[in-house]
Amino acid sequence: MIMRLLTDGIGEVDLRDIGTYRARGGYRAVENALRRMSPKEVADEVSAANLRGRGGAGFPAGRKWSFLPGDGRPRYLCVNGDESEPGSFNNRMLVEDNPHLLVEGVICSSYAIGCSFAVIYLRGEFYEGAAIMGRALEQAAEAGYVGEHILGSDYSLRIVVHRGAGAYICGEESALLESIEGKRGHPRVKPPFPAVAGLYASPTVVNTVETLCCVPSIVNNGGAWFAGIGSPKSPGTKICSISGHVRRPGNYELVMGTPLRELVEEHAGGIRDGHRLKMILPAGASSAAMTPDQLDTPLDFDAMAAAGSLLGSAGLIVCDETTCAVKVALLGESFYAHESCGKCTPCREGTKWVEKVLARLEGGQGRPEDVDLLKSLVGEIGGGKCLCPLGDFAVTYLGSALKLFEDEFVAHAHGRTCSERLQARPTASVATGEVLSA
Amino acid sequence: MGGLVKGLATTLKYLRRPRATVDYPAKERPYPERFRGLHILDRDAEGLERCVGCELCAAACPVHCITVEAAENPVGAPYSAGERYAWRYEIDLLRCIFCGYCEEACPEDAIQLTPRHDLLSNKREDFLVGKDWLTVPRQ
Amino acid sequence: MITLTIDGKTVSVEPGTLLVEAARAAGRDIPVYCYHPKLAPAGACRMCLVEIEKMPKLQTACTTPVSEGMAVHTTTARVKEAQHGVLELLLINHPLDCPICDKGGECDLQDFTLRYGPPSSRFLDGKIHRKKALDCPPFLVIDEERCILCQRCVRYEDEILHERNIVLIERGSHMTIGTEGRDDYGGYYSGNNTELCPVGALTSRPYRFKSRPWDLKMTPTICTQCSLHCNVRADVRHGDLMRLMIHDNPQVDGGWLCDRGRYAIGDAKAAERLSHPLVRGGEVSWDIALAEVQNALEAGPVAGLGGGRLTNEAAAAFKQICGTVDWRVGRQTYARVPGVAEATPSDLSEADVIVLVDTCPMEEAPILDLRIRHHKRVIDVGPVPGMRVGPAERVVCAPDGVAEALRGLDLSAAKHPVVVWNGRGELVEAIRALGAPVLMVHEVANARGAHDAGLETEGDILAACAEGKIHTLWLAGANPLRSYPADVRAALEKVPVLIVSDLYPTEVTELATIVLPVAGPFERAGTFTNLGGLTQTAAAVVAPRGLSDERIFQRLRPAAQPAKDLPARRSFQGGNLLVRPHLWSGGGNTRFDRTLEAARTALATVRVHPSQGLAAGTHVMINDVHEAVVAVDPGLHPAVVVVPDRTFAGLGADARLRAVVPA
Amino acid sequence: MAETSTETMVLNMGPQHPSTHGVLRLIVEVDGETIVRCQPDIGFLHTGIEKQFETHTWQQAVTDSDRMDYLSPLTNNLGYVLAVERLLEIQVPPRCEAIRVLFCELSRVSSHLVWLGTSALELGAQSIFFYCFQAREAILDMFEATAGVRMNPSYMRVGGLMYDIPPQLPGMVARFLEELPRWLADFRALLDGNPIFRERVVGVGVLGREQALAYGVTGPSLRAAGVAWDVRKAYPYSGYERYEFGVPTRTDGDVWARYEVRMAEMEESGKIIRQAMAGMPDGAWKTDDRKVALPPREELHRSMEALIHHFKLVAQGFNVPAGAVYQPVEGPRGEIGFYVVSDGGAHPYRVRVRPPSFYNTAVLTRLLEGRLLADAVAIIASLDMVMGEVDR
Amino acid sequence: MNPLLAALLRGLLAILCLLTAFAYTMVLERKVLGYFQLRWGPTKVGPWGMLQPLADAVKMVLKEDIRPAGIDRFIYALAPGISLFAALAIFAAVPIGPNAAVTDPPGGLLYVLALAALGVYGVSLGGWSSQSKYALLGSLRATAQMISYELAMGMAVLAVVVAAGTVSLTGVVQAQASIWFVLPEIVAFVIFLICATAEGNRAPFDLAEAESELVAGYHTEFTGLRFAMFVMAEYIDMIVLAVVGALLFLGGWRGPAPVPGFIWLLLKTGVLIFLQMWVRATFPRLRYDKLMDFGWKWLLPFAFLNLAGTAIIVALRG
Repeated sequence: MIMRLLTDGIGEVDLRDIGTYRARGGYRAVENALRRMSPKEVADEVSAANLRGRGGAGFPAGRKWSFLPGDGRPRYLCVNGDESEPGSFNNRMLVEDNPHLLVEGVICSSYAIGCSFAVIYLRGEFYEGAAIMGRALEQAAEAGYVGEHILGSDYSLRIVVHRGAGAYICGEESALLESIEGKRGHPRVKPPFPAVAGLYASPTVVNTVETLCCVPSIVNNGGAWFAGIGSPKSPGTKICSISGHVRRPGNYELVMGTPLRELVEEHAGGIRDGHRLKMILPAGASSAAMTPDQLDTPLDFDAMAAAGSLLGSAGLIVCDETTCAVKVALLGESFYAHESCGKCTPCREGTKWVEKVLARLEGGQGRPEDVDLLKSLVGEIGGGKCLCPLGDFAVTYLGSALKLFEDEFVAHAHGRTCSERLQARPTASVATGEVLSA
Repeated sequence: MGGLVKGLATTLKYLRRPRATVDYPAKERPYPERFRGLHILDRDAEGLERCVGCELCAAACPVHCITVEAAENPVGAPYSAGERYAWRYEIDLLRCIFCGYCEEACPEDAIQLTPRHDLLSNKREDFLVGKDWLTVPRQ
Repeated sequence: MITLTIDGKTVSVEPGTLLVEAARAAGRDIPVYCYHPKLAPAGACRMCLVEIEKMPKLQTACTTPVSEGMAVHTTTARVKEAQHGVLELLLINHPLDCPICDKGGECDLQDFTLRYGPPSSRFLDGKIHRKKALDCPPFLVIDEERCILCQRCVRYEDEILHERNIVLIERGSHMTIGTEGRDDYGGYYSGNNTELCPVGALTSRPYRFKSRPWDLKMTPTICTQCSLHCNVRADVRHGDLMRLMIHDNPQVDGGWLCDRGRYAIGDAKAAERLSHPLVRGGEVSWDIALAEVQNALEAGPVAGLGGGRLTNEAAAAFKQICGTVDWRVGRQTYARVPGVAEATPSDLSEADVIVLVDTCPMEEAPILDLRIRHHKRVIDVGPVPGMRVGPAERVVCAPDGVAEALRGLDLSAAKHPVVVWNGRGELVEAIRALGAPVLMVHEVANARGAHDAGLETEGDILAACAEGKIHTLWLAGANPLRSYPADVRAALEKVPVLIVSDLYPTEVTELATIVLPVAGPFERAGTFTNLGGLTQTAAAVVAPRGLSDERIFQRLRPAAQPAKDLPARRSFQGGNLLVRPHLWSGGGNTRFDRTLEAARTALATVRVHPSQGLAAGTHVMINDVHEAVVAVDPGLHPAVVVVPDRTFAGLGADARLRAVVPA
Repeated sequence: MAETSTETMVLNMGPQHPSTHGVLRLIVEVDGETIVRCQPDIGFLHTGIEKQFETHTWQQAVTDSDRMDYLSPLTNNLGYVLAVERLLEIQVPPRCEAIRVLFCELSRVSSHLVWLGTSALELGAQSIFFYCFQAREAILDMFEATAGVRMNPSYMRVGGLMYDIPPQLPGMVARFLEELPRWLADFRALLDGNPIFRERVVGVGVLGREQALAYGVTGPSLRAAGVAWDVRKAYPYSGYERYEFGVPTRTDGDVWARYEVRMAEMEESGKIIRQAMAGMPDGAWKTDDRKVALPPREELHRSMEALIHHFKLVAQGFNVPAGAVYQPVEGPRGEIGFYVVSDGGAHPYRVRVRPPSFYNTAVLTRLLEGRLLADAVAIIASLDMVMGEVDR
Repeated sequence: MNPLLAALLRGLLAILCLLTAFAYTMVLERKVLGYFQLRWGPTKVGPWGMLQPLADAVKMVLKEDIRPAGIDRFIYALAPGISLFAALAIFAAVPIGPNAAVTDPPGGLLYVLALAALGVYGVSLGGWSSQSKYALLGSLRATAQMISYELAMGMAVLAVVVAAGTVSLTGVVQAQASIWFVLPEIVAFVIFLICATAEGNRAPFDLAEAESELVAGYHTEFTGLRFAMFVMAEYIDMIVLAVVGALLFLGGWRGPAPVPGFIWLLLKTGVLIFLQMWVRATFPRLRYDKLMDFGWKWLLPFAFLNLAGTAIIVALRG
């Protein structure tokens, strides 16, 4: 069920303009929070809303905030706008089309956690987004929502936009912090978690754009209201980016718990003519493939996990039967091999090897033992052996595909390619996040 | 008495058997391919020394009769492929027990035991052979 | 204490201990690549994965601190599988270099592969090839293909050195290490990288292809290149000293070595070493030479200079034989500040304020600097910056204004202040006034031992020589022509008998009546006392060339009365040309073997203040004789020009600097 | 009548004496030609081999084992490698076992041939010595073709062998098996019926069952005293339980009986050799445990893992779990046992060898007393000791 | 010509012949043994190793002359001489043709037997004088052995003497005009052969030097020329006794074909020498006590019986 909580007005009016935004009730949350609520009250409302992180892991934001130790060190809020997951483009829409919502969310959240310096970290390729964000911040500062003594209160906040250098790894929160500090984007050893020692060794909260965009409506309407939307355990809405072999790819903001089938068949218009669904990668290239019989799974964190996959950032990639499971794996692994930060061994070496094997399979030079080799490599790289979860992500799809479509891999391993079938496939690139769009 | 005659008959039989000894060194008996005789240091197809001076042979040698000292290949005129070569390679043949462990150890197939075994001199130092003696001539 | 079980074995360790260390305490070796006890955990190599009960995923032992009641398993099937996997992945792009790799035999990659790794390869798709045998002068050789990216070197640069000589380049499977944008290694501590490196990616040029570890006989001893006396392990093959390795002594070196200490080992094999005793230029036997010495010692007043090279035992014998002896042949006047507490290197770590008094520890005792450079508060007093790396509060003063500047300091708020001083100049009163313990950095290696042995004389021996009051002057490891503040050639020429005992021919052996070749470092055993007053034993690990100093003194009986009526020691005006120690000066040696001479910069550098108007790289002449290159240092006192010590012979107060006209 | 002097004479036989098999020294007290007392003095060939084991890696130490009983080096090889393999708990493939059995039995025949030739020579029969050596030549040729060396092949390895058998070996074995009965028949023709020979050996040097057992005598000497003890049957190793062969025994315990037993043993060995060759399994000839056996050479140029294992195994060797085992094998001279102790390191901590010759030498004292000097030669020869093994 | 001078010249010629014969018998033995033993024998010096004796002679002369401490120098020096002298001197009375002998006394056979027994003095004294236990044992054995076999040999020869009716060797040969004594006196022939071998200390009766037991027996301590003399004595003994055997039993120089008698004798001698070598190649050595047993308990009674039988037959015929 579509519910436009975050996307309200996008495509209809120019929300980049602070005037338009305010005219539609924008920045009401800032005023509500700063004028009428204590920081703790705001935090409590967010906790009550059971707002779960939209970045992928679904960790409740309120609880994350509660971990910050009060030991006199400065606190930081970092907005994770490093949306690099192939198939995911919902944050980009928010940053580019509704920047003030994010600014408002950042202000409310910063206020709630007692932070006076917030960083909006945007993916390097969001050149335009960063410019839009910068303009929005200027407007907000002019309007007095950002800066010293906001709305005349004691509360001061500086927000800066930090653009990355184009590394997938910087979507991982500790690598993001390293990147902000000017270092090589490598994940840090945890513990300590950012909440304890994050940016410049100080308590830091890292939340995704979409998560923070939910905060204004929680502040305005109360946590209980938000908690009542959608699934009880994963309340609120989720902007789902859907791409691939569907008739109407794009972003759809749905109430949590909406069945997958509704998204694919109603909102996205179903599979393109004359074809049938083969699989869905519900959270971009990093997720286990789902088959047509799983179409009734509700789109929320727990149900998706129970179905053996994950909701993640809800970047759904839909593939019809013309798609070669091996080719999809190869595109994915090429991406991971290219994007591996190189810090830890399994991800750095393993992804490259897997890519080489898959390239061979795809090119018809497969060997019969390759399927077993791939299975074993999935075990060597995945299963929590890497420093950060990206190592696991790198082989999640491959692992599921090796189970679901083993016959295709075996066929490739015996030198048979499915190039004829792929002739029909339109050109696409996984790496840019616009997968298989028909 | 019969036993004595039988014995005499037996030895008489051998009188006409072919001789077992060979008129060495005028003639030599054939040696099998695997014969573990004197060592050589081989060259590769390009004529470079196979030995890279890794010293594994010296480590494998149970009697420590091999001494290897390595150095960096001169730029432009390398002795061996790669960075490293043996500037000194000595075998004390008097100590050598011809066990073949060096040959087994060599990862480059450089040191090999050949069927050659004419080891003769009345000077001790002649048995301390170096690279010039060991290395096969360039083709 | 926290108690946990590792493979069923109960062990108690301090809170905060990492599992890998706890396992070591329990007698279990967990394989590690990126982990190093002196570096912060990185969790990068994933080699140390272990199974912890109640944790679903395997954990890295190098990043997980112990907790009470933890039950850890290091040999379960899952752990083995993980180790197997990591090794397989590390090996896929590793070149087939074992036979030519210097690390072969002491390589962690080899060892762990044999112990935990797969026996055969499944990888058949071509390896990634990178640059090999990249020279990184002066001492490193980088092999990018062999690197397993544990980042120990990079982290060492970051955490220990605060320098960035070796960095990570590129990303993912193309990531490698290198000197970004440079082709050499800029620092003084490159050698430690070769030991940190668990594989053969960083190897050292001097040790290149020299030996295999199983051929080495390893003996712990000490380095006597500077006055710190870092502990080393001397590795000897077939009687030749092949290399020095770290032999951690937390009190002294904290487990690091500087490049001079590590690589100045060629003395034993140096071709230019003195080989025979010489009497008036002719080669003689030891018996004759020592008889000549004996005669000379009995013929008139005797004096001796030197002590930096001498062991404590030899110094005592030297004093006994010559009577009038002094170790102060350079610019240093004091080995201890009278009436002030002595600090030790460990005190630096405890100190809250460190005052550098016109001293540059990085040049004078490099490993000491590693304790200072990341210190919170360092006050650096003097015309020349003493801190090269790391933050410091600079108190810039004129060369003769150091005492003045010191009087301006107030250390009363500090709980543990430590003053670091190199004993030069008339600063004793000012330093005593600071009221803090003093750590002396000595110009010569065993100054402290010589001082304790009483190698100090009121008055200036060389002045007495110039006045003809000394009949026999013995230089034991001293070259006054290079290190004495004034030109003393005339004084030396005036001495009827000049005895020089040294390793190498030098300017003074040219003048000497009797030259005695002596055993060098690692050739003779004895004790040395370091700058913190710690006496340690040096071992003889190679056969001596010549006799050791001690042996020479032993063969002579105690001799003549000390000469009397020496004039008071002259003090020298610094002018604006300051001679300062650098890494390759000082210690006990008068010079180095050729390999190291070559490793040094071809042209010496003089440092000038920007206000002098000289551009960096300008060639200048000193005294119209010595050529040097200008480096511009804004940290200097404007009126000061710094010349590296011991590079030029006979630089006195009247030395002049002349710039060659830039084109 | 004048008193005849009964003074005895002490005769020093050896250590360099034509009949003392290497360097055994016998201090013999003779009354005329009759031996009153005999005291063997050993140690002249003390080489420190047991100690030398400790300085070598487990694999290098194979070369040490060769050099004790240099007449059957491969049996020693086998005893040692079996002991280490037991410590390592590794199994070698069936082909390897069969090859080991083949070569051990060839060694036994070879050793017995040397015994026969030298014994006969010492009794003064010259030609048979040459015939025995000529017969043995075929065996040495096989060693040479297989391991490259005739005398101390060091052919066995912990975990397998140095090489597989060469293609020409089966033909060589077949030819040898054809020739062996003919040789044996000739030897018997020369000796069996010869009254001089029989007089020299029958009833000479009788070693009784009890005495043999008390002295720890093993091998043919024990079996000639009527005890059917053979390690190959009692504690089969290397697959001996799969072979059909007899354990020849005699009951007289004299030199003749020992001669008979050894002659029969050569025939039995022939049977084992035939079975080993006929039933030679295909497949691997060394263990696939790459932590012990060197990787195949062809992998060295492409597999990093193989190169590392090769490098480490060659340079520093493998570690063997701490522990101790005793591994006996039936050598030509009796039970040769290796007591191997590991402290978990890359070198043996201790290797103690139970050399059958040592025990066989010990009994000499008893056997020689009261016999003639000429019998001493026959008895020493019949006990067939190798001093390299006694002294180690 | 002065008969004495002529005899001396003949003697010298005989000695030269014997020495040459010794040299080549030795080569022959080494060759024959070699062939029995699948070897070549000497091949290196001269064609087919024929110059080997020369090399050996040079070697022997050049060898260090060792005299052990504490020996009886005179006897030590004398002993090899006795042996060689005895061996050479026998030949003085041995005819090699109808009128070809150094001297052919009527009682030549007695002279031969006497001198053959003399050789053992050299062996005994040599062993005794060299202050070595092995040598002493060797010489004791030689002495005992000589006594044991001398009698049997004498009786065997006596049978021939009885049959021939003369003690002249020429006479004995002439007595075999119709039939060689080897046939009627086969027992004597065998006993003679055995005893001759034993006299010569040759295998299987080489107890006196029994290498594997006594190292080298009586000549353990002898080197160089002295040793060579013992060896020469042994070989010359063998040759001479073979000649005597041929004369006594094989009809001497008589032969069916018209070839010179000398050749016949040479052939027959050769056969007897070869027989000795063949035996040497085949049989083990007897044990000392068995040797005595054999000599006293078997050979002597048989020889006696044979003699008695011969005597009876001759008496009956005569």
